[in-house]
Amino acid sequence: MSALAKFIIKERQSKSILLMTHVIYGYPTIETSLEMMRIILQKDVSILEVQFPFSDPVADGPIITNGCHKALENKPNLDQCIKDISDLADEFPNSKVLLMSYLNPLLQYGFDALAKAMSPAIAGVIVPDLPIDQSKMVAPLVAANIDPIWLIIPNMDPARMALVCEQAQGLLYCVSRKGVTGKSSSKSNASGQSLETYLAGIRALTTVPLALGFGISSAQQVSEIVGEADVAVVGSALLAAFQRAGIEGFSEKITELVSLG
Amino acid sequence: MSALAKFIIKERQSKSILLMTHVIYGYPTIETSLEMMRIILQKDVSILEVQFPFSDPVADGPIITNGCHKALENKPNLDQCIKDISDLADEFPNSKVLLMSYLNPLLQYGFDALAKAMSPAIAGVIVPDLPIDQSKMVAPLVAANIDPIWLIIPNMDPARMALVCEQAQGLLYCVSRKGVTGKSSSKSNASGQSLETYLAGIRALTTVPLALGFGISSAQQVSEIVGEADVAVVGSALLAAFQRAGIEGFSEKITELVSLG
Amino acid sequence: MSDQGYFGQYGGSFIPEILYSSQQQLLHHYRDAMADPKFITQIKHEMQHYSGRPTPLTFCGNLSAEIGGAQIYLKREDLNHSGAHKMNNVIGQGLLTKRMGKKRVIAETGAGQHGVATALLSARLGLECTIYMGAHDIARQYPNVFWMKQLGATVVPVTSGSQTLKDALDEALRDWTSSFEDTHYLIGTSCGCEPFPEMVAGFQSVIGEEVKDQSMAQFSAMPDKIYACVGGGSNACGIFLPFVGSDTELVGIEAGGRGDGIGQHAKRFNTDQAQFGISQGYATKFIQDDQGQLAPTHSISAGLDYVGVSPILADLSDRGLVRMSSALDEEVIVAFKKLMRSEGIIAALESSHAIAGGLKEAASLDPQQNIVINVSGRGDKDIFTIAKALDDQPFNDFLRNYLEESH
Amino acid sequence: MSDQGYFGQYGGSFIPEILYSSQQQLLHHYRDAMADPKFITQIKHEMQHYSGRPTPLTFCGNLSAEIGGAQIYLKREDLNHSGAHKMNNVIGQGLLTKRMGKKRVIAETGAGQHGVATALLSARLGLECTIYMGAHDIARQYPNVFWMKQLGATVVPVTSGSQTLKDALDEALRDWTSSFEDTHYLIGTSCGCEPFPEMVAGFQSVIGEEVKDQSMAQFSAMPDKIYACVGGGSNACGIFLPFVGSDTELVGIEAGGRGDGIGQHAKRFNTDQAQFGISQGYATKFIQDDQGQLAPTHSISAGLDYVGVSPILADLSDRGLVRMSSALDEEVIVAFKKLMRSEGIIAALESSHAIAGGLKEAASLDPQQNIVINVSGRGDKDIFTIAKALDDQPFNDFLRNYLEESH
Ligand SMILES: Cc1ncc(COP(=O)(O)O)c(C=O)c1O
Ligand SMILES: Cc1ncc(COP(=O)(O)O)c(C=O)c1O
Repeated sequence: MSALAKFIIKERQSKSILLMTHVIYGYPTIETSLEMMRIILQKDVSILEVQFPFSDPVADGPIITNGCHKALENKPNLDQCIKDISDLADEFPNSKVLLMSYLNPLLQYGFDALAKAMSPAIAGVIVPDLPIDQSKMVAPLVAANIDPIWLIIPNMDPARMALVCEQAQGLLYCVSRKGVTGKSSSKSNASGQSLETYLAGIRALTTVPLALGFGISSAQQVSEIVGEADVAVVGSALLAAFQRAGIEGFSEKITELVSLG
Repeated sequence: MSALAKFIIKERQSKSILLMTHVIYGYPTIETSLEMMRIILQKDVSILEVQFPFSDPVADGPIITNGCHKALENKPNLDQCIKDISDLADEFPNSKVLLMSYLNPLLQYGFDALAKAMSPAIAGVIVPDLPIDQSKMVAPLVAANIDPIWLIIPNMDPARMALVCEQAQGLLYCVSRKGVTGKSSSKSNASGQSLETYLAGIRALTTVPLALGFGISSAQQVSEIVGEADVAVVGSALLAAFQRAGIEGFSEKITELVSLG
Repeated sequence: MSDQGYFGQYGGSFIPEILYSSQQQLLHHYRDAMADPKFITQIKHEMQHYSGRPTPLTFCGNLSAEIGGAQIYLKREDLNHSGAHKMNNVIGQGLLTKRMGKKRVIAETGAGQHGVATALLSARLGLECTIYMGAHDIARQYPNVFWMKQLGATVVPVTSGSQTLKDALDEALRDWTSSFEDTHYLIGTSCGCEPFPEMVAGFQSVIGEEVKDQSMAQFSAMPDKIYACVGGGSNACGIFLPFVGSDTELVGIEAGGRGDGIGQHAKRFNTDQAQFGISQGYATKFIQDDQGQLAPTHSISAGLDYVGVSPILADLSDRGLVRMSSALDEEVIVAFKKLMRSEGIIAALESSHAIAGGLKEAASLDPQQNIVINVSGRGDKDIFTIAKALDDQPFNDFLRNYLEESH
Repeated sequence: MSDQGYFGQYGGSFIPEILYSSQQQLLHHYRDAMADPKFITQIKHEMQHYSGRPTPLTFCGNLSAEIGGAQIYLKREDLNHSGAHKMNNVIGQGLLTKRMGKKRVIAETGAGQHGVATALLSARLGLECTIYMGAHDIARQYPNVFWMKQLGATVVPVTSGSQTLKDALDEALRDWTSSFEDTHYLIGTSCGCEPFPEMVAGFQSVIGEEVKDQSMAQFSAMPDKIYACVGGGSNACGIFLPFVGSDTELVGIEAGGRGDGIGQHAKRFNTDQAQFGISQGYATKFIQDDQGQLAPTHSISAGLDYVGVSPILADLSDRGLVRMSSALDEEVIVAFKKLMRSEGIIAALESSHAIAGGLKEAASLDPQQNIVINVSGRGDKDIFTIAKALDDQPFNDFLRNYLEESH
């Protein structure tokens, strides 16, 4: 079992649900983004997801997309990003740090180089435009114990879901509905299938911990999925909080979110 | 032989060349145009050509075309025009008055009605868009001793020239070059054929007096054709004189032109 | 073939004597050319390889269903090179000009469609080209003027009279009287002296000939009715003539404009504002006043904004072989939109008169019947008129922006 | 047919998992449809009866003589309904959408040509239509936006990123991830995930198939060389594919823009500013920086202003089966004018890249050789760009006038 999985299972013994919160590297500036990560880690959020911005983030909604374009004006460098977040990971051993980005920036860096640069500090990668069928591309990461975190979606073809679960390691990212990041969600997904049924179907195929994502924006919503998912993913909502009320509001939002669990 | 022809031949006994001068009925106003005609007749010009304006004068150049459009703003009425110029004709029995217009205004008035209205005061008509082939249209005028004045042009097909000469009565209007009214001319026409040869060719086919037209603008030019044509036609040049120097200048121009002969 | 260029009491030749010989020469060359299979082949070749003929006959399923009457087919002259049927005539006369050994063509244009078509083919045939266009029309239709100039044509603004199509035609005739030796007057519609009405209608008849074959191939019958807009009459003659005397009813749609007031429309039929008259080289029904002065006209489509009409149509109408109707400016906009929304075809405003006329009547026909409407040209050219009619502000913003940037 | 959508190392499918099933569904329906003769007949029928195919192959006698080299022929995609080759693909995918029982299409557009073509066919097929267009492009190309809106399409301005074509494509993909159940993504060029590159290239191949027949009929041989402009690559694939591996040399012309500086051109070949990359659902050569961020591009023609290129062409180029070259903005304007003046054909600025490339090389060929240049679209749409490039003041006066009158 991967280090990330072990970590989550251990944490879950003391917490009813873990948080995974999202920051864009370089937004609004590289310094401020690092400060936001630090706040998250200081407040004991279990998993920090750092998005290295890409010019064409097709799986993201307007809030994160515009955040990425703003971040790109600060000319973020992937190598430096990995160094920066690796330092944070070392500084906060009680949390795990994941790198999220799109294929092309990673591809240009090269997956062998990426494996070398990320391990051992970074626990996993999320690449929304990397389909399971292309898993061989991330083999060098797997070899370096960096978990590729695959996505599960509602109404997924059973055979395909089995394929994903079979390759799953560390964490499975379960999307609660169709569409891009940042749209508000509800307890039942697009197809009206209940969350319970949805997640139960996945658990039947794997022991890997499950993260539930897309559209969670309040402690209220987090509490609603306690007992169902292992990890609650909060992305756009945090960015929105920052845009509404600055680093203060961002910090308060984290406090609100970690309040339970 | 028609009254008009007789008149010209008689006049020629005392004059080396006769003048035929042109006025647009209604330009710049109906009153002023009548005043211009009166001046012409008072100065003993042998033939007065009055153009009843038409909206689409395809055989006229810019000066006369624009003059006609200006005149139309005064809503000229053909019936009134004929009355007005008939009165002038009666008042000046030593000159002849001709009506010039395009087919459509005459057609709408009707050629029978036209014959009745014009005779006996008006000696002839000039209709630039009436081809010889359509001469039957003006039969009612011929019957009323109103001469249709046909055109002869340079390099005319001999058979066609014969046809025109055969039907000619009163006066033949010999065009000295191709194009529309108001372009300056020279003693030899477009094809370089000399005026002598040109007119001689016509005289060989008819005894009807010959008027030479298009582009004569000075006494000098008139004097150059003495002995060749019976009548010198002056059109646009007079209108130009009026536009340059008003009724004064117009009057002087007439004086200049009648100076010889 | 016409007798002396007469069609009943209409047509004929009423031109200044100075043009007689060049008209005779044209007549001779035209008859001679039409009797020469090589020339006919040459025309067919250019129509196919340059202009893209045959143009399709498009069945409009949605429109037919919405109207709930006859089956509606469109003859797609909008797909011709240059975007209108005008090219058919220009190809014919252009090749005739080369055959006559003349080096220059002159033409009148209203909307600018005939001017552009003439400038295009002149470039291809290496002919010098001068286009006469009313100053008013130039102001209304500058984009077409822009292309004519780009194509190397000289565009002469006509500032006399009403400064529109009829004055442009007068001015072209004036040019011709002094240039006929090396110049052909490439008239843009089925009007003017012999042999122009017959010649233009003849070159345009390819439209109707194609419709015959396509009707048999597509619905195994001749159309019950055919609709065409009528300006000078060339697209109407083109699609009508091959059907004259058959069971197909032929319906011409004129510009009803804003209404029946003098100067508010361009109707030469079904109004006593139009009478038999003679001008511009031929006899026909002209809109005129009691003094025989040609009257001002109006249409939302510059191409129908003409005071006379083809003598061929005037005669066919007298003989009851063609029925004349009209459509108002606003009916035209409605028809334009309807076709656009139902079938994704953007017709010229001229053509939209035919659409309006056809749709109005189609409803009362039965589904067994088939009607063909001639889409004489495409509507992209009308964007300025339509954006104004619909008061589309973003378009104006775009223009302001563009003007600022081009400083 | 491609293997897993791969063409050598290019192509493939790199889409968010959420799109997997709809992509599989599309793949299935596409293969199924292409195996159904009735569907093929339906496409051929619409291409002929709605869009006016076949488009002619026009011989350019003057141009060939002036250049003094090869015999020059033009494939006239400009005569398609909508004025560009885009309609070929739209007809194919539009009919497939109906066959899949979907009610809505979405599309990205740069110049607006694909958007207009999609809006036109959507009106005809009764499909709901949403077009994504970069805010910058909307400002540059409003006339096309005007027509899309008139046709009933919803035009969504994309304000993220460079606000041009690639961002419109991203936004269309985002729409698709939440609308795939009732919506087909009607992509406008031979790019994107499987089966789009193959499908679009396939529907466009009618161009090359016609060229084969027409070449034999008109000059009894296959062309020695074929030239096409390359934006996303659909018109190039369409005219090239039927000739791949034959003796005909295939030459693609990219947008050289203002020069080789970053952001000054849209070249994906013959420059190290473009590298193998994966984005927008597929792998190809993308213009990008050292961090793998897609780079800004420039072209005088909005239609070539794209950062990626068809994986099919990237592969054919690697295998030496297609040669890639480029033309600078100013060379394009010169070629545009030359064709217009010599043959009376107004080509789109995109197409004028191919003209520039073809004329440059034709001179050094011998008169026995025949080249075909693809005129992918007509140039009327470019009047604003061209009037600006030529600084035509009367055009600006016309616009000012128009703006005043519409108050
Ligand atoms: C598209 C179109 N249709 C019709 C016309 C009217 O001409 P005609 O009646 O000769 O077909 C014009 C004239 O410019 C035109 O451009
Ligand atoms: C006329 C024309 N040609 C070419 C293109 C470029 O597209 P592609 O390379 O897919 O043919 C476009 C795109 O808008 C276009 O409008």
